[in-house]
Amino acid sequence: MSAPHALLEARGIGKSFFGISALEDVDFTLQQGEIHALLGENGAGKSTLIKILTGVYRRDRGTIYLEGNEVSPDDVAAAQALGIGTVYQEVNLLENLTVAENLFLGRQPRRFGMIDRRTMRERSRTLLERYGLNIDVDALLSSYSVAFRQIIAIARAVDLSGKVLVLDEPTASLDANEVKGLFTVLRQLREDGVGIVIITHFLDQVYEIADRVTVLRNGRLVGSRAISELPRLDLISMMLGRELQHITRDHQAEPETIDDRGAPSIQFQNYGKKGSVAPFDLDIRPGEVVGIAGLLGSGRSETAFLLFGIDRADSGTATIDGQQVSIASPEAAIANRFGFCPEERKTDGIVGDLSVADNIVLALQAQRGWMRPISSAQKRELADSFIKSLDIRPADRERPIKFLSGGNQQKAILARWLVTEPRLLILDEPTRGIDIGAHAEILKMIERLCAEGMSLVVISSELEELTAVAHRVIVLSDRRHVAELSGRQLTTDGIIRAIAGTGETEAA
Amino acid sequence: MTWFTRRLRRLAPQLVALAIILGIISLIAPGFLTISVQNGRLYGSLIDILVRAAPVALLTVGMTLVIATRGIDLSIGAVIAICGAVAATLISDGYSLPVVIAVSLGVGIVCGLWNGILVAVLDIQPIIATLILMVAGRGIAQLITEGVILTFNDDTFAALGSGSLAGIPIPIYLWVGTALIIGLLMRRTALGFLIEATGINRRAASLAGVRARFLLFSAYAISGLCAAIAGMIVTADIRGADANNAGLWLELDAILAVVVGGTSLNGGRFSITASLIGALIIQSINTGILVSGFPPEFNLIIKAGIIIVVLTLQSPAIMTLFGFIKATRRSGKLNHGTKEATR
Amino acid sequence: MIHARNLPFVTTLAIFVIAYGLCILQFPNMLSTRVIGNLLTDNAFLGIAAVGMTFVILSGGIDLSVGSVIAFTSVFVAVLVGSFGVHPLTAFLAALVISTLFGCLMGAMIRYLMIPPFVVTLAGMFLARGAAYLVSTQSVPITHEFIDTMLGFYIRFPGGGRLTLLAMVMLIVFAVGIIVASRTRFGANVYAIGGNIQSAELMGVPVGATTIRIYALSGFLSGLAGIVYTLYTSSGYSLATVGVELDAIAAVVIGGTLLTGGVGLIAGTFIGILLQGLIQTYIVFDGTLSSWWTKIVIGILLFVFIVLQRTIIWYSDRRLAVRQLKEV
Amino acid sequence: AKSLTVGFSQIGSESGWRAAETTVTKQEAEKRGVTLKFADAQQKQENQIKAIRGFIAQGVDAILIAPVVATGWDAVLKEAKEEKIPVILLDREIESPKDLYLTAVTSDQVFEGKVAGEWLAKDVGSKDCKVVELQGTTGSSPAINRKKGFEEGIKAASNIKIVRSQTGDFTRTKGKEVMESFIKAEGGGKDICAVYAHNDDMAVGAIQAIKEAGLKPGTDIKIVSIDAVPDIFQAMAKGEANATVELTPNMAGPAFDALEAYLKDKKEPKKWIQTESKLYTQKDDPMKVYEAKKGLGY
Ligand SMILES: Nc1ncnc2c1ncn2[C@@H]1O[C@H](COP(=O)(O)OP(=O)(O)OP(=O)(O)O)[C@@H](O)[C@H]1O
Ligand SMILES: Nc1ncnc2c1ncn2[C@@H]1O[C@H](COP(=O)(O)OP(=O)(O)OP(=O)(O)O)[C@@H](O)[C@H]1O
Ligand SMILES: [Mg+2]
Ligand SMILES: [Mg+2]
Repeated sequence: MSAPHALLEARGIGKSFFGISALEDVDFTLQQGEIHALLGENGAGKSTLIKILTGVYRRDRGTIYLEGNEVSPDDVAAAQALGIGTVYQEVNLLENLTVAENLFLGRQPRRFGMIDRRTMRERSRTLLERYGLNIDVDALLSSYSVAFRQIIAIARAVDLSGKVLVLDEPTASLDANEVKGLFTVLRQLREDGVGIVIITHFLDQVYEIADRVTVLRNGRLVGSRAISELPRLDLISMMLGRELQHITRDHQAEPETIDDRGAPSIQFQNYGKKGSVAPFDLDIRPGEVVGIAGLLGSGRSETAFLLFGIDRADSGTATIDGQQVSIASPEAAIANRFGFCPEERKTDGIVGDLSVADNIVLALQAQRGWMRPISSAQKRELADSFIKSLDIRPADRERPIKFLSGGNQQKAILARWLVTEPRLLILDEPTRGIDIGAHAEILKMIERLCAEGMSLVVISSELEELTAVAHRVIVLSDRRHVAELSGRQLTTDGIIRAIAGTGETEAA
Repeated sequence: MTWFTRRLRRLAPQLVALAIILGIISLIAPGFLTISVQNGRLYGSLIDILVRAAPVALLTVGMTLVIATRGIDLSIGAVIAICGAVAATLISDGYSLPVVIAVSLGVGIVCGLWNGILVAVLDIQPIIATLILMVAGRGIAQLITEGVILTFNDDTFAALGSGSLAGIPIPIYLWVGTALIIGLLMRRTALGFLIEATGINRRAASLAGVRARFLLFSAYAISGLCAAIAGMIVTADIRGADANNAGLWLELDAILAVVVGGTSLNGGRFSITASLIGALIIQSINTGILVSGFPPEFNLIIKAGIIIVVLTLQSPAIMTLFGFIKATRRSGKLNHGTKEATR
Repeated sequence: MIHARNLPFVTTLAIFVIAYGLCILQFPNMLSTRVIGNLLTDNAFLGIAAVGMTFVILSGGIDLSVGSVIAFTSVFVAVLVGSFGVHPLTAFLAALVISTLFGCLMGAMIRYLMIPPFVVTLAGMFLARGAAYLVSTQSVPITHEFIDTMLGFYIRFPGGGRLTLLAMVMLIVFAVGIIVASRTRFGANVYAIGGNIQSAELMGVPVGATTIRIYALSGFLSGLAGIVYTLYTSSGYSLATVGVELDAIAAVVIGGTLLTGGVGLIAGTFIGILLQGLIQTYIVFDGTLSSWWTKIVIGILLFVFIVLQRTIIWYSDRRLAVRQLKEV
Repeated sequence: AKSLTVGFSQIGSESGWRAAETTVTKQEAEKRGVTLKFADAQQKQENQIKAIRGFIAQGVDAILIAPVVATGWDAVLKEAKEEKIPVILLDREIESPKDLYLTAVTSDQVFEGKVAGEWLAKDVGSKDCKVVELQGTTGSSPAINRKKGFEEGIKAASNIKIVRSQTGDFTRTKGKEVMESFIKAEGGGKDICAVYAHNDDMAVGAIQAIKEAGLKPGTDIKIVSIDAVPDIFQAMAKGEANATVELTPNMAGPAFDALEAYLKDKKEPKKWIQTESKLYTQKDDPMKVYEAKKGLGY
């Protein structure tokens, strides 16, 4: 059923920022009733392309056709009017508004010219029910976690996209169940003839849902193929321009090694905070990777906040090398050589207007105190070495970090902590939004760091990732540590069972 | 060399604006640019600008830091009045000069710390936090002087305002010196960098271990300190503390100077030098209006007009256009190597 | 249950009621309808300007030109009516058109030249005051029977107080303001821009048009405040209302609106205005404060209100959070 | 009889003279056993109106107002009249129907300027004289009237010309700054023959500027100003200032006299009680005047 015209077609798109090219001569075609994955490494230009298609950026060159007619949306509102709904990579909703207001901003139902709050509320509820979300739509968005917000953003975009739906990394914060729910909705939309563009770094999901893929590399089009005729390895080499070496920890092979590492050096006993996380015990040995798994809102990030002193514990003790310590603030945590890569990169991580180099040395500088500045030569050296080892692109240390693509920002934040050579590094969703090449790099680096004696706490929604890197996984449910898995138990299934198991006991 | 060209590039818009304004004034008022030596002291309208700029320039230094933290300090005009009143009272009570200076500076710092507490600890928004001292501070100053202009006769203290050293008026030393010390403190230590980080994203900076509160405190304290020095200059200049009028609305001039200097009110990257050039621009406009001989009804409209033109030409929108042109030209140059760029 | 969003408003209201109660305990006369009527009439122009300011602040901006625009409008109207014999209504219309256009212009500079609102409106403040000087430096009285009729129109309360036309205009402006902010798409867009301008843009909010409209609205309301001020004093004076913008900002903030934008209520501003009026009335009733103690006391009370508000909100936020957790 | 309660709405405390007026008013009230309710308007008319309304609501026996501007008082004065509260204006007159207030105790600002002008005309005789003028705050009534009066005073003398006129906002700092630029603009000050300042504070500032430019105030450049605050007498004693026209801070004394007479036997006072505008020159033993004025809270 090929229509006379493609639904959305872009030809020869070109765009440069401050004289540096981000896209060059890119073609992109989306058919009606198709789910089209847009793939590429971090900084390949995916987000830029869709921002051009949806009127956020002005393109330098190229033409866009919607159903055969040339269009040129000047802003997002214009794109929305054309029937293009979008969720951008940095979930853009307004924390100061309620869920319902967010869902209907700019298209509120009206009666006699006034916004009809009641209808808005009801329609919001029905809208979210589709995603199995049963929340108070009159509560402020700020009271919901990233994952909830992502679903809300998707619901909004789906609802206002008559023809085209664009999702830039929609699944980054979602767990398996929610992804499943989302995909059901997407399939439904496909049936209805909507064209869907989806950007993701999860190849499993691509194979699960996409009909076609388009791959970008370094701002250029590599190719566009039907997914059915593209084996996984070919796809990866299309993206990376090379082959990928995969790593996985073989748990069966090394069940003893952890114990060899000796006594736990960092211990939290009966550590907790009322209203945040129930008291828990956690021992971490040098060189150990402790994973934390759980559903959304199970208190994983809150656990990290406690460990790093962002939230102050109101019960329990922390002990390092047998010495009791107080971790009442991030400074105290850093003084004990802890590091923390937060989940919300934009608000908690990057310092947007500062350069990549400044962002990389920030924690080190804070640790040294204001009286001992890092010399610019030293800064340059540190920044360059990490830009190289983490492959941060573009390799320009003076560029303000806000101009980097999401994945590259993530790497810079990681670098910020690695420069401080911490003994315990807490990573909250470290690979979110990171491309598969970098993903592998980061996992490899985690390995290496542990080998050098650093301990890690890794929070991740990707169970494969956890099983791949962690020696031990703690499972959270309802803000409580409910299980601990290691050795042979440590499999994706095991974790899922642990999460579900407690769910059943709760229900009973 | 590249450092120098980069600096020059950052300062170019302000320098050009200053030059144009001075040029225009000298067309209207001949003799404006002449500098002579009289009574062993440099003399001329340009010198006047440098001397008269002292209060605004000093305030600008502190204000730059406060704005870099994403704050604003409306209270400094009132702090000028308070510190002036304190200095005049102490001087007329016969305290020695070092004591007077030390106490006045101390009072300024305390005022700044008060603002710092409201902003950093109580988390009150800077405009409102400093509005409190702006309103109450003038009352406190009047309380000290009991509403009168408190005059004194102490030539050494008066020299802070109208004396000169090696032919150069002392206020110039004071503001240039203060700016230099604080500028070096910011850039030779990591204070400036950490303040910028805090101003851009306080939460992220805190999570990276930056002690945001301490930095906010220091920014507001320095602002209070600068206001104290300005207060002493203003008081010494007229040999009396005029609690009601000293520093009145000067905070607005200081804010304008910072913005004309190109520091964003949204916090972050700052340049004290650029702000100081901004202060000189503002003072040149003020002095220019005085020597031009227009009736006073026109003062405000001329000032507003010039400021709007300067701001428009420096606005991000116009500068991007500029920057864009520069960027393409530079990328052309890159092909030929970097020789030309350093010329 | 009190919605978290309305907490600052409820807090301010409670503080106002308690403060008024304390005043009455000390000066029973303060309960009279006269005082209440005065509170409304005397603050009418400030209230109207503060509604405009609330919209601006809700959008994350600020408008420092308010006081000067009021002064300009008053001189402009007074000169047109007093010296040129123009009918007051025509003069009002002309003044409103000018002040609205002035606001538009500032909005456009903010949006398209990307100069921060603080600076644009600061320049606007100088410009409007300078323009007022050009129109007339002297204070200009107006006498016109139409104006007398307008001023003669009031509703008398028992007890000698009166609800004047000026007070009614302010109440209407507040009512309309509340509806516009909470019930129109424009209002929703204002909150959206104040919450996060980039996100708002990515959600399809017409940021440019809205920004211009916000400042035009503030200009319009400043003009209206100027007209009310002209009626209030039956004259125009170019030195009038210096620093009124700061009073307006303080009222907005006391009313619980965040200067960072996106959070607040127009109704809160109303309470903020009343609270400020109450402080002044109290000081007049007390009648013993010297010039300087007046300033200090105003500062202290401002401080106390804000700290009280913050404490209450912080405390209830915590309780709310704990309660929510228990419910989960 | 029960003691009187009188409300006093003062403009603010912007100058030493104003502070002295407040002090003197409080002293006069105390002397007569009058309870004075004082309200400072911080330079704002709306605050004065609020204060007057507040006084009416409290039911005071009389109201004193030092009005910040001449216009805009009709409505609130009518309210006072309806409540039968007599109102007395201090220090400035207003443009309202005369029946709305009991009386006005003021100086004649135009006349003050005229006295200053006439003194200068007499003092320079037939010599050519270029005058620079330091105006008060643009738009304020003393600035307008004192300018007008001075121009009248020198009208007859065609040899006297105002060459520069700029506002010094009634403050010392601005007075000094403006004078500095006048000196630069007028050939290093040698061409200036006299300074006319709308108040003494600006004159004091101007004197300092002249001294710093290496000229002798009072001799090279004559100084004439208005208000007669203590500091100008010190300058006169040193020969650095030449003449000042007194504006007495005691407006309340005559006001209370008129009020008491009115309340006792309903005797309507004159509508305008004019205070004296006395000229002081260096011959008037400035140090003695200084000592006398020192304690008045200037
Ligand atoms: N506003 C901007 N200003 C300057 N450069 C930009 C801007 N936006 C993007 N870039 C640059 O354009 C390039 C493409 O970025 P883009 O965000 O499109 O990458 P991406 O493919 O979405 O990567 P990721 O998977 O990490 O999200 C990057 O090099 C980035 O640094
Ligand atoms: N059912 C719910 N209703 C409302 N709010 C919830 C619910 N569940 C969680 N939240 C909120 O979401 C936040 C999630 O907590 P936390 O960040 O610890 O979860 P997480 O396990 O780290 O999940 P995520 O993957 O989203 O980070 C909490 O602040 C909580 O207030
Ligand atoms: Mg992207
Ligand atoms: Mg989390």
